[in-house]
Amino acid sequence: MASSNPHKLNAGDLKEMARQIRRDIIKMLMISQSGHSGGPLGLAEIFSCLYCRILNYDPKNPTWPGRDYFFLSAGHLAPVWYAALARGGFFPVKELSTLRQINTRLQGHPAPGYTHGLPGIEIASGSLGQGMSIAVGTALGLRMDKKPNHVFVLHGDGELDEGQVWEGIMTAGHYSLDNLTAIVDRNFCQIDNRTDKVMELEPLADKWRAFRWNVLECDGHDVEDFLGAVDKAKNFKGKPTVIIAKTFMGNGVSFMQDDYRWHGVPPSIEQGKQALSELAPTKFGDFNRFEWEALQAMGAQDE
Amino acid sequence: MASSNPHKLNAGDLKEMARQIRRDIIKMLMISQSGHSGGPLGLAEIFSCLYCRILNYDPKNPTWPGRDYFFLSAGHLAPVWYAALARGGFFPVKELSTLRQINTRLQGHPAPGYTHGLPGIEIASGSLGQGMSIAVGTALGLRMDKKPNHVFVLHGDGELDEGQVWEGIMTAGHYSLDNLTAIVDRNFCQIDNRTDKVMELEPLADKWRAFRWNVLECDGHDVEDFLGAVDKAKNFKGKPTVIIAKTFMGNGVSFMQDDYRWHGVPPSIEQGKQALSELAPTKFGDFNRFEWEALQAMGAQDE
Amino acid sequence: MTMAKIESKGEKATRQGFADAIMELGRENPNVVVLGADVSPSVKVDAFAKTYPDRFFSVGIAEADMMCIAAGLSLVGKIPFASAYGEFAAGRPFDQIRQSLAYSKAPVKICASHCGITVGPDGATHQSLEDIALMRVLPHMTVICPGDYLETKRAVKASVSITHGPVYIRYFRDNSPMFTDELTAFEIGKANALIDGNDVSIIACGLQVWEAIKAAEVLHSEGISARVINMHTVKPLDKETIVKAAKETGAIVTAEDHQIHGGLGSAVAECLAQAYPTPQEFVAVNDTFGESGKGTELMEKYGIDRGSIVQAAKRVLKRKK
Amino acid sequence: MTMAKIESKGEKATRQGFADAIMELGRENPNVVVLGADVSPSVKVDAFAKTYPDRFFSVGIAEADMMCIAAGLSLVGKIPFASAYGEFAAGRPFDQIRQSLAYSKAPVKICASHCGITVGPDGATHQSLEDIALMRVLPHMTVICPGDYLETKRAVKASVSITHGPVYIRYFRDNSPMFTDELTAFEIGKANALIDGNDVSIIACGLQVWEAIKAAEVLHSEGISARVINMHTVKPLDKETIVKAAKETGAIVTAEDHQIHGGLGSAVAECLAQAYPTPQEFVAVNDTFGESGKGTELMEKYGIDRGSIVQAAKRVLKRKK
Ligand SMILES: Cc1ncc(C[n+]2csc(CCOP(=O)(O)OP(=O)(O)O)c2C)c(N)n1
Ligand SMILES: Cc1ncc(C[n+]2csc(CCOP(=O)(O)OP(=O)(O)O)c2C)c(N)n1
Ligand SMILES: [Mg+2]
Ligand SMILES: [Mg+2]
Repeated sequence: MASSNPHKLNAGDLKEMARQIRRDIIKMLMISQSGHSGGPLGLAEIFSCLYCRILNYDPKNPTWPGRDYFFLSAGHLAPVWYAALARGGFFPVKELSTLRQINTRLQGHPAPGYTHGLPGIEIASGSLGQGMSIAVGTALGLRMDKKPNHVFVLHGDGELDEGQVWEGIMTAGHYSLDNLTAIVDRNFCQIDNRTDKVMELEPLADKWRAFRWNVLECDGHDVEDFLGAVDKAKNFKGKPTVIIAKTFMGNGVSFMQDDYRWHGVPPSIEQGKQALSELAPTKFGDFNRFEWEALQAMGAQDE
Repeated sequence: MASSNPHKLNAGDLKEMARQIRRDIIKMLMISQSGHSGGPLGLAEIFSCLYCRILNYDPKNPTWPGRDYFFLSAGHLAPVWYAALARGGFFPVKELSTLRQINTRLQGHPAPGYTHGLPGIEIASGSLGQGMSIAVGTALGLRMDKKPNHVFVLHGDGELDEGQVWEGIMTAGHYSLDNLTAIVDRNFCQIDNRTDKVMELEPLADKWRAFRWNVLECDGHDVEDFLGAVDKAKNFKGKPTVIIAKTFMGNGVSFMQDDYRWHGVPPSIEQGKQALSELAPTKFGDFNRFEWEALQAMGAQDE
Repeated sequence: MTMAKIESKGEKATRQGFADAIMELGRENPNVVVLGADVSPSVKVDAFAKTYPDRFFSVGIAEADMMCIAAGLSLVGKIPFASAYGEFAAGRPFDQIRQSLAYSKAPVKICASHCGITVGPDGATHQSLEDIALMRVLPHMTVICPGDYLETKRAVKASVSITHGPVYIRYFRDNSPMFTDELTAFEIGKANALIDGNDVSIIACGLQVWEAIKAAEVLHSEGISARVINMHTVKPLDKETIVKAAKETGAIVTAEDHQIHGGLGSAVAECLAQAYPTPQEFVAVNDTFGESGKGTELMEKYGIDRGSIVQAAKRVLKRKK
Repeated sequence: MTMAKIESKGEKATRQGFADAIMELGRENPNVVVLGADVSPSVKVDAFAKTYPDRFFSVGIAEADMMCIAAGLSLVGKIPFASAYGEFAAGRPFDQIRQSLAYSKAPVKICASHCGITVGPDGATHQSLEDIALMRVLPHMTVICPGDYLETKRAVKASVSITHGPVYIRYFRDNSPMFTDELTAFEIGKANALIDGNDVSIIACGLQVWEAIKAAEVLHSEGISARVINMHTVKPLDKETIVKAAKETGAIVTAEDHQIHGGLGSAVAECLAQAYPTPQEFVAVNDTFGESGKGTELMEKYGIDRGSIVQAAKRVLKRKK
């Protein structure tokens, strides 16, 4: 199989897919009643682009050696990844309804298929700050073998408080790893408050530059802008590139938008219904397996 | 007791004291035949200035609440600290001959008096990368109590590879801790090689600036230059200041100068004698307790 | 055969006991400071942060930094409480705790919420199952794992009196039965025999104390007299109470929300091997990582619930000489 | 009563065994890569770095980074050996090892040199006395602490065959007697009874194996028949050999250069408490930090030398029923 993405959606479809991913996230969390809403919703466009246009992979053969490597360093963002993996074809979309339930594969934080997790996931995350170093290792290994595969790693902005991230960033800069692209979800929110209240990160671009990276900034909700940035990143030689993607936590749902209090809370059934009414259905279609029974059951409990 | 340094040597005497500290280091290591030569020798001027001019302390009352706080984050640099503490009056100079021996207080890496270490040492170090965070805690506590004491922390340059240092640096910047001054021993050497070979740190000043610090650079072997930098640092308001002090590893000893292979090796008896011959005796006088017997003993073993 | 029945006075989370304790301490002692690593609402330091903003330090998501900042604060007379989830309170900053807190004898309180597999849906990465082992192996460290809301509150308050080194206090996310009251004895380092018995002794800490109480009731109804010991302090270990139980009952079950290796069961086995070798069964997670699920589901699946304790007691009775 | 005498065939450092093993592995397998965190000459990866510069990665002084880089390399088919001093190989990056290596089943070899109090003059911060406890509590982890130069070399070479998770190999700085040869059995997870005996069993790992051999000679000369077991693999633990020793000798001494809590002694106590409770004495550092001094001086002062083993054997014999 030649290097390619199995979906290659156009910009319009990527936007629609982003909306579908948002619907999937809301439904997953309505059912699980546990997990993170805010960060995942803000990443719908980025994951739509990654899994339906950018990344090379074969969902039927998740360990295909020609694949690009994607690492989600901020493991709590799992819901958006699971939705994208399901939409990408790694597992049945209906399995999204099992999030965080016992004896299932959609762990609260991502686990790889060879533990008890999912195909398409290379390694565990959840404890923040480890993904950059892992990506560096993989990028070094690929370069050693003169392989063309590209490596991506996605970080939360709050996650950049962790010192290990800067160790990894420094190492990537030292080794001039231009087969590595980092994406920062710059939503200015973390658990306790906005990032400048918890731990100021600015001037963020200067930090990466001083660690020997090429820095790009983009609007993380603008599909074309993000695609363009990734294109530039992949073609930049001699340094690793970071794309600082401006996003809004909870994007797409009016009452969650840009509010750090939605970092780790699922919508109630009522809130979920409200959110879904704000996100029009798409041609890709909702998942419908255990869903309505589950909602019904919980709706009853709620009252 | 009013805020002051108990010695207040002038520039000429500080230089002579630096030479004495170098002699002390060589003798300590000749006796112990274990420990770090290179880094400590490169810091003789800085420690002479700190303990004989800059820091406020009372050697007879090491926990005097009015003292400045000094943290040696890179604990392997202990020999230069021990020499300076002894010369500062915290313990008898002759005790320097006990370095790294069992049942003594001059531990291989610094331990505070309330464990089995020395007066004048606030907290243990040796595992690299922890001192900045400790200094931040102390600076926060002092500021909370509106105390004027200043906090100093000294790092090796290689030590800056550790991510925790950047956590601490970020926190100090976030809290605008202008009662904190960091000193980086920029000798471009660490154990395995020169810093650019092991892990490139440049552009180092940009890194600190991007982490919201005021950055000064100075010649770490020029007493006036260093004193001037510390003066500026203490008077700078609104940000913590880092002084990046350019030094040479092994400075003062021709065959050690600027050679990373001297990071962690003591001089042999022969090499020690050669080093002492390059460092003229000073008016402050050598320590002479167990010394010559020990040298004799080892010289005999050596042959 | 009769047995004093221990009742639950309702449910409350042990982490709330921590939250209420630091509020009281904050009122009583101006030197009390709290550090948060961006999990303030979960670990319940938000009330303290709001009430005493000058004594709350946000350090971002940087647990290593936090532990050493706490040590630095202790050097100028502050009494720091460093809060995080168990794995990020013990495992992530282990070397920092070792050097800057334990070896340096810094009187920092490490307040570890969300411990054990019972933290539930977050899954294995967030289920701290190794922290007792990590912390009790450090010299100068005190390790406490209280059994309910009030005991957690009292442990946190009592920890202030320990000034010769750090204290690690381990507690849990979910609500759990309250079975102690102000009259229940509580002294760091002194175990509590909650139920007397002479066939077998169940030594438990944390949420497993209540499971042990319930297991003892079941055993009692089947004619087995089980002693229940609340070993809220794992270090220093109350060896006297353990040896007495071994001598008087001749069979031991330990129960904890922790890996089978290195935890409370291991501490008891070390003690008895040296003092009075006794058959012991371990109720603990059997050398495996956890997974997502509800706390109660996981307690059952991973064999650390009351039913598992009952089974273990029966097994150890068969081995008793 | 006679006893097979075990001779030392000269002295060599266990870390040299590691160094020689990776050189051979480097020759045999192009996927073998080595990571160094700026202690290359001490931990002896410098020869590998010089011979195979494309397969050596300097990560700077960043042990957390190193462990995860190693995991990342393993994802593309490399066989990474991550080298550091014990404390910085196990304690500093504990959470990283837990999530990215153990939970993720990454086949990374953690090569920990300079372990134990015997590292000597560097003092307490560099004396890794907790690493066995930390590593053996992790699921999916293999923990090996070989007894001499050759056994270290064989352990490192054999570790390549373990592909279902990480391996932690613990060894030492100083020269120590070589008492195994190519004919000595060596299999990961299978203990070696080096000397037969029926009064007491000494179960040791690392440098304490030789101390145990010497102690057995002293005991033998006093009419006490001591079995010596080289427990080079602490996890998975060879329970069969331990239980057999307990049943046949009725008294156990464990010996290790590690804290008394959580290490080999603790693993043996856990095993016997569940299988065959037996009097046991622990030769280990007694819940204290070390200090500077020569390795041999510290072994004596902190009670982990042959004399301490002899004393422990006599103590446990008194407790034997
Ligand atoms: C090492 C570690 N410390 C703490 C946590 C708890 N935690 C999970 S998400 C999070 C905040 C992350 O902020 P950010 O990366 O900005 O993600 P966002 O809130 O934007 O989704 C924290 C502190 C963790 N998972 N790992
Ligand atoms: C956490 C940790 N990792 C590794 C070491 C071993 N080590 C001691 S000094 C040193 C090099 C430090 O380099 P630098 O800070 O530049 O000091 P210099 O060589 O200039 O004296 C290393 C790697 C350590 N002490 N602590
Ligand atoms: Mg964020
Ligand atoms: Mg240096």
